[in-house]
Amino acid sequence: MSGYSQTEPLGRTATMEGNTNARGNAAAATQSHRLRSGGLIDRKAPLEFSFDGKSMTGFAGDTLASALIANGVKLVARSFKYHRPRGIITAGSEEPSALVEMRTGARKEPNTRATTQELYDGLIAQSQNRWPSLRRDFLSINQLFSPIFVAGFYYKTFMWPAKFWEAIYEPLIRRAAGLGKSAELPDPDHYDKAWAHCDVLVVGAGPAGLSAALAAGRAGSRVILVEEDSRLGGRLLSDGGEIDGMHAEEWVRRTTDELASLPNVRMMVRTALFGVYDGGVYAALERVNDHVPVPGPHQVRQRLWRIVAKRSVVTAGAIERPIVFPGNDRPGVMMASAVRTYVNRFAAMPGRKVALFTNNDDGWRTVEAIQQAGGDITAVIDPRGKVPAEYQAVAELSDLRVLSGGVSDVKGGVDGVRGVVVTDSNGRTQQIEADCLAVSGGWNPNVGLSCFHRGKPVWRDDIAAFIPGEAPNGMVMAGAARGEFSLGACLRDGHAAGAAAAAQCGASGNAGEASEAGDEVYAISPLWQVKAKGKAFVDFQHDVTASDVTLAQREGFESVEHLKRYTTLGMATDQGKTSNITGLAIMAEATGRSIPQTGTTIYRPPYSPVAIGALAGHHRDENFHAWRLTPSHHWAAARGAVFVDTGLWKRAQWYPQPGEKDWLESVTREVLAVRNGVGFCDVTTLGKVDVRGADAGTFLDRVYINAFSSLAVGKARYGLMLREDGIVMDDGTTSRLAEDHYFLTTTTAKAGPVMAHLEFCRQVLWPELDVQLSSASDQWAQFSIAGPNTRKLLQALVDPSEDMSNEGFPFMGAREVKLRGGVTARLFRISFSGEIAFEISVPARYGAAMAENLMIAGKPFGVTPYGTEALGVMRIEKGHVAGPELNGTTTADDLGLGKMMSKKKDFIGRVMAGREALTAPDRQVVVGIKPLDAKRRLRSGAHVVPRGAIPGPDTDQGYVTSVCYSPMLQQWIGLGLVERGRERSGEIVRIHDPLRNEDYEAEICNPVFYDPEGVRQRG
Amino acid sequence: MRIACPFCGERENGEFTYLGDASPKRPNFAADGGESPECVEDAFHDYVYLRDNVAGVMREYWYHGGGCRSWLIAERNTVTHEFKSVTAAPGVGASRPVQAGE
Amino acid sequence: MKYSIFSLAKAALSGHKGWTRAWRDPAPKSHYDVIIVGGGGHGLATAYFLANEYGIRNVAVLEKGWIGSGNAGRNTTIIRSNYGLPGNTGFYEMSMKLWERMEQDLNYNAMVSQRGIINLYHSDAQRDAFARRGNTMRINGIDAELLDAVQIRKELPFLNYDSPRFPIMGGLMQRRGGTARHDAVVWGYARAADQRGVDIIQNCEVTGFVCDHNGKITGVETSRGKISAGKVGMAVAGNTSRVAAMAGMKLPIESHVLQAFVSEAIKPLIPGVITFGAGHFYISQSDKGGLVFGGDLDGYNSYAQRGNMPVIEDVCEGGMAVMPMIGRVRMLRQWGGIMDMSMDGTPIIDKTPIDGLYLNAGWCYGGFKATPASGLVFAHLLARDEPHPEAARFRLDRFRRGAMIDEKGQGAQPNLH
Amino acid sequence: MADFSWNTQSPLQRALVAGHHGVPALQAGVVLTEVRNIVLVQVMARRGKAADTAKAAKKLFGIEPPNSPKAAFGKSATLVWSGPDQFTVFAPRADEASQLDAMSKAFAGSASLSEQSDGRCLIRMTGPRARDAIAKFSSLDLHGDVFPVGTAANTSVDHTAVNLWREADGADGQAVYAMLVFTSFADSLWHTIVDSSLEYGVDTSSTRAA
Repeated sequence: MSGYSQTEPLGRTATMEGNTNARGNAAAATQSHRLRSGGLIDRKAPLEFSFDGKSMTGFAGDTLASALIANGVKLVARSFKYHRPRGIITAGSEEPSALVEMRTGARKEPNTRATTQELYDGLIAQSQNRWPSLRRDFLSINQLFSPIFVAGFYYKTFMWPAKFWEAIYEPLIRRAAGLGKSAELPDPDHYDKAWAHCDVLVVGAGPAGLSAALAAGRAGSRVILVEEDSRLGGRLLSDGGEIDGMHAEEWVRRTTDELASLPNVRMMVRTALFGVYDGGVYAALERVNDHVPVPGPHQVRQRLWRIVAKRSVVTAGAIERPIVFPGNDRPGVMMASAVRTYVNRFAAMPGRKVALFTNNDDGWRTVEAIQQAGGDITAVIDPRGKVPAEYQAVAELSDLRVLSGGVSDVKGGVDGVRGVVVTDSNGRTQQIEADCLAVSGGWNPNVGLSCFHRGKPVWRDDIAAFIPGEAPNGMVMAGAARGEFSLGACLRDGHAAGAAAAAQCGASGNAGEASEAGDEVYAISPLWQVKAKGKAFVDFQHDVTASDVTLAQREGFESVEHLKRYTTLGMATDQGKTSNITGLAIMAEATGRSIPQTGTTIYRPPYSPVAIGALAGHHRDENFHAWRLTPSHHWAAARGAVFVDTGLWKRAQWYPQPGEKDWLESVTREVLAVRNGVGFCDVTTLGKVDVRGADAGTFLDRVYINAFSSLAVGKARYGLMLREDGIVMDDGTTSRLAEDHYFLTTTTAKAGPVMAHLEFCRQVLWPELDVQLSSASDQWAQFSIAGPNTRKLLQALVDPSEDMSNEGFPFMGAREVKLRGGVTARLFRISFSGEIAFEISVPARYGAAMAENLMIAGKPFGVTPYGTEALGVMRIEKGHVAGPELNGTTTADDLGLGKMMSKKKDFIGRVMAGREALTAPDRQVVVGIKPLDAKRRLRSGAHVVPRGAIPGPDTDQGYVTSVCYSPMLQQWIGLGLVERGRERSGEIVRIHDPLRNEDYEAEICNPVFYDPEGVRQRG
Repeated sequence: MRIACPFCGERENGEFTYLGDASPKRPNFAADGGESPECVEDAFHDYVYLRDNVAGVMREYWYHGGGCRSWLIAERNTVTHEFKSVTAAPGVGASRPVQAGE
Repeated sequence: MKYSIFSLAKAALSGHKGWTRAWRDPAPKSHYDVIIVGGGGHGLATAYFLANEYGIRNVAVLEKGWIGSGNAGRNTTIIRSNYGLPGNTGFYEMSMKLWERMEQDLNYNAMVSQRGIINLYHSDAQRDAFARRGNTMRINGIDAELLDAVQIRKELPFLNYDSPRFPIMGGLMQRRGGTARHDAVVWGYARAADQRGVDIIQNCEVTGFVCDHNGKITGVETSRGKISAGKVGMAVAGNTSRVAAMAGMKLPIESHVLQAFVSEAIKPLIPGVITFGAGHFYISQSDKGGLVFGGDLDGYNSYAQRGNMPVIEDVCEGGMAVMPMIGRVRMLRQWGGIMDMSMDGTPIIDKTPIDGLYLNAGWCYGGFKATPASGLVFAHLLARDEPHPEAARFRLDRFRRGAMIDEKGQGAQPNLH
Repeated sequence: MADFSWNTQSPLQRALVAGHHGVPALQAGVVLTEVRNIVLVQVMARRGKAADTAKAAKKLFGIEPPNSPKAAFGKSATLVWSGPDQFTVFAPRADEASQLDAMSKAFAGSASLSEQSDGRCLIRMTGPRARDAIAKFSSLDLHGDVFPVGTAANTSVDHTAVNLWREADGADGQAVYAMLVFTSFADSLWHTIVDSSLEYGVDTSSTRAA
């Protein structure tokens, strides 16, 4: 807002009819309240739309609200609690009342403000929170109970009988509450997110914002100007005025043209800044395609912007505030500035007889606006009792009826205002005929964005409003947003702030001079409330009345935050933009404190609500998270592999063959193929780290519990890492490829965290060591080849010069080998399956070829590709621990690996691992578990209790961690963590699984079920 | 939040991961090993678990894992989220520190 | 005045002029038997139980701002007892049982609503972990069901079952879980404690502790003067380290920011609480109609009570992944709370090494659901000088002994819990 | 036994469908190219050997390796900063073994080498709307004043690390950006990049490094 005088009318004489072209004539037929001329609408572009099923027309440039007003519609909504009939109150994003359901089907969108929704051809909107219809709403019966439905009433009742809450009371309350209905289908539209960077971010393109952007742009800094409206100009679009001797409209055009000509300035309309984050990060929502029926191909509906700015100038204007009086919520009671917006910008006349209730000079501008548009202003009620000097002439000329006192009631119903009752200071009342009441209680600078980092606004008595206090780093407020209300002041203030911000960013160009305009007086005499009988609303959407505020005070909810929470004041979709200050002023009066003593509630982002879809952007469905593919992925997919998400990886789980009836059959086949012949599995997902440098061995000694400096070149060793708190972090095999080069592997899940940990050790803990780390995870395609025929397969694959005998390549050997056809691979003789096994690595480009060549080389031996399930089966058969056992609470000893812990050296976690509770004899340790009934399926997550014991907290001794059907044992087996488990081998225990209604007996056994002597892998 | 990596410049905090207070120093096992096991355990207990958790400026570890993979030591105000400084951990890159364990 | 539909109807006849303060506004006395520092849910519940269960009525609750201004008034209101480790299981179930009778105990409708909580799983490993947890619950007499995707689809047809990423395979359901109206819990305990003689003193910040020559704490210095006390209990989660520092204590706690979000009010869409573990997202719908949702910690130490964009986006991405119908629902407000993150993700309720000073802390992001039980066991500790049996494992020395209670298995890394 | 054939496969084998995608346009807003046949080696100076490493690089490539986030363009290779005291050597693949051998010899004793030719996928992005598209997945400020030719950055896209640098402008005067992405993420990030470009129209193809 800017409270300058309107020296030049928009130049219209008005009757509410008439139009020119053919479709326009038909269009105009519904537009009973459309002015004949003027406004920033395109009368050559009529648009059809429907509201509650009724077809109407408007024009391009309209909002849904302005089109409804032009069509004479007053009733547009029902309130939250009492289901009171409600109309349009404002013309902007602060609208508390005129919320509608937009669109239909999967695109249905609740609670859209009619005041910001641009009209488009074919727009469909519905009223909400009413049944069966807006005019006849069943729950308006709530108004009868309103004596009981006061603030916080629900805390005092609905308590007996206790069972009734969930069964009866709450469902009723839930159904009655809420506003619009959301779609229950996936949102079909796309969203994305983007980053932008600038020196100076200007928020709001009214006179102050345009001046700021121009000054900063001329000075040469990188500027982004964001404006939530579809047009630049702010209040100039509604209130006109004269700047630098020209019409405001002309000034806006010239300024916009100059800004557009500057390559360092970017203007973004339909873009609402909603959040201020640390370090100069701002968040804004661009409504890219909300003004069309459906976004075009490859277009998004909305885009989330993260704007990084060195400085910001917030010129977000001010919000006109209502006055609290009985009936102030009747459809047709409207903010005075909104009346001017509808008349001047949209050429829509909100009423045929307009009364004005104002406590300040600015409200008087409405008189001129109505009169110049040819409307009828029936009376002005100004509690100050006299006409401001500036408007004296207007009042006299038009023989204006001016009343002192205040509005004590508004007559009317679903059809809106019928009359206004005015009570003067002597208690005399009179009724004025009116179908629209314009109200101005003064202006609140839009301080919200300045308060998002807990800056507290500061009270200014002369304008009876809060202005910004300490703004977030790098932000300044300018113009009406900081209480500078005159047009001249807005232009100067914006210019100065823009120029200063540019200079702080190092721009040295000439910012030019500020534009000039008049400095009209803004006199106000605060009036928050007219005390009279009847429901007087503070928060329109949440139906919070003045008496709710005083009730809260009587009950001790005096803190503004308690007031807010107890009454729900300011918690509606407008976040109290039109109600908070008024509510706290009433509380201040009730408690005898001043308004600044009473204080404001915390301002919270977003400034205006943001669609969740926009905050998610591109990241949904398959794009929820990035995915990772192994080099043999497409090869496996072509063979029909079933994939599973493992972290970000897609891994082949098993390879079903025709005729197999379920996964178990496939997995069993794969296991048997390995155990009886040979198979291979893509294990590229393991983390791989090149550890190099003169001190690489010392380094690994310190991060692993066992020694690695003593490992010979050409050998591999299983290693276990602890966290510093003594708990196992990760395991894997690490090989020494050269004196100063180790190749370390991690589990798939921990690859990232282990790398960060190793870098921490290198860079922070032991900077004296000469160690270099690099991730080699993606460089190598790695396959595990296992089974008694592994060596035969490899002999077919490797160059004949390579010695693949047990002596030439012994267990735990690791070295480079040449493959037939010229490729060099790394070969590691390590086994997870318990068979003779090797892991082979080739550069990733050969990964797919490797899979194919393994098939060729292994064909004579029945080679079978296997997936992660078969891998898991074989590791359980061998009692190897994995993720379910390395669960972040187990020690090395719990896993049966305690003997690996070196006593000769310090290593991460050594000291803390020795604490009493971590070395207690009754800890749960890894055991094997075998159901007594060989046909019984064992399930992970089942608990272990002693045989014959009643399951309870005291008898719960552990649980099953991993299970599989063992094709070798031909029964289900599992690993478990069981109290004192190693001492209990052979004991029969009870497996208790109440979740799945299972209870049976099993034997605790050695976790190495298959080939416990380890003969096969060494053969 | 923006973090000024001393190598990469100012970056979005999504590129970094946070470890915590940079003040506790890992006890030197060999040196402290001369004392009783309880003393060593006490020293490690304090190192692993106890935190000043100041409301104000704190020295803390950040890892630029989504960037240059440097471990950084930042001074940041935990009340305002303002960074006072960001410097490299002693062993970043190839520089040789004056003293081990600093 | 007793609250009921009858008193409400009667009051309506006189225009509700007859209601009095829900709790008094007393000036602080010079001495109390027990002073509770912190007027959040836990502090007020402690005072209530001290007066109601242990007969100690000369009690003051000191609050630096307005009661409920900390995490009690900024959480996502979930109640549940679906824990898996000894120590937690019994404690949270005791809390759940106290929730179930809260309205009748307090004569205040805190809208305890047991609409159920479900933790979705997306892999065999997650299912197994939930099975273990659910069985622990059942063994401890707590309700739990392991549902498969078909069963969940019947109850929550709107979830994204066919997602190409992390498809829903099932979930662990606790039907007795749900939500409660957080502010009402604060006000209900305040009113009930006040009725039993407890002084609730707002705008009274503790600025220091008073000790005798033996080092025993004998009172507190406050912004409203010195107040002496037989015992002082701290219930200031979020700010525990700051207050403990006044007594010279260093604790295994870090303060972190957790953000939370609420959407515009819409007609009923979601029946209970849904947790999407693979995507850092959980959601419920308030009685007023707002979708209340959240996700992970921002990850850095913070007392700022606000967070940053990466987590906001991460949470909404999780939401859209599991529930793509909420794309057009708008986020209305976001805020942050200060989480008292302990080093194992589990609370600490214990005497401190300082005589006369008692600690109730380390609630991480799970303090709300614990409110009644926390009050009861802390009152027990203050009254009897020994831990309540259900809180016997929440000792401060567990880190020294290696007896951590680490549900997530993340170790001494608070931002991962 | 016969030798095996070792066909190589790009990580974009499936994702890259050469041609025009998205909004039909005479001139594509974005031009995306996968650059194949590359040699990539990460060079990490040994403790206290940063100067020696730089000297060795100068000797081998004729250019100083960058010691800040920059890319240095030499005749035989581009040296891209990839962290303090480390850089990535990018060269067209000719005789790979001898290229690697030459580096091993040159840096012996001064730096550790880690071969990454298969660990990363190189994607080149240009066109009048390239910056707009990149802004959807990268938080970097690529404004010409702050990111001129020769600037490099290690950054994150979709929570994964990417090395990005600006090459010499194209013949059409448009900025050209090179991105090294992890091989396993390439399929995913390619989709992200293409999706970000569809509204501008995008031409995709692959080429051999030259």
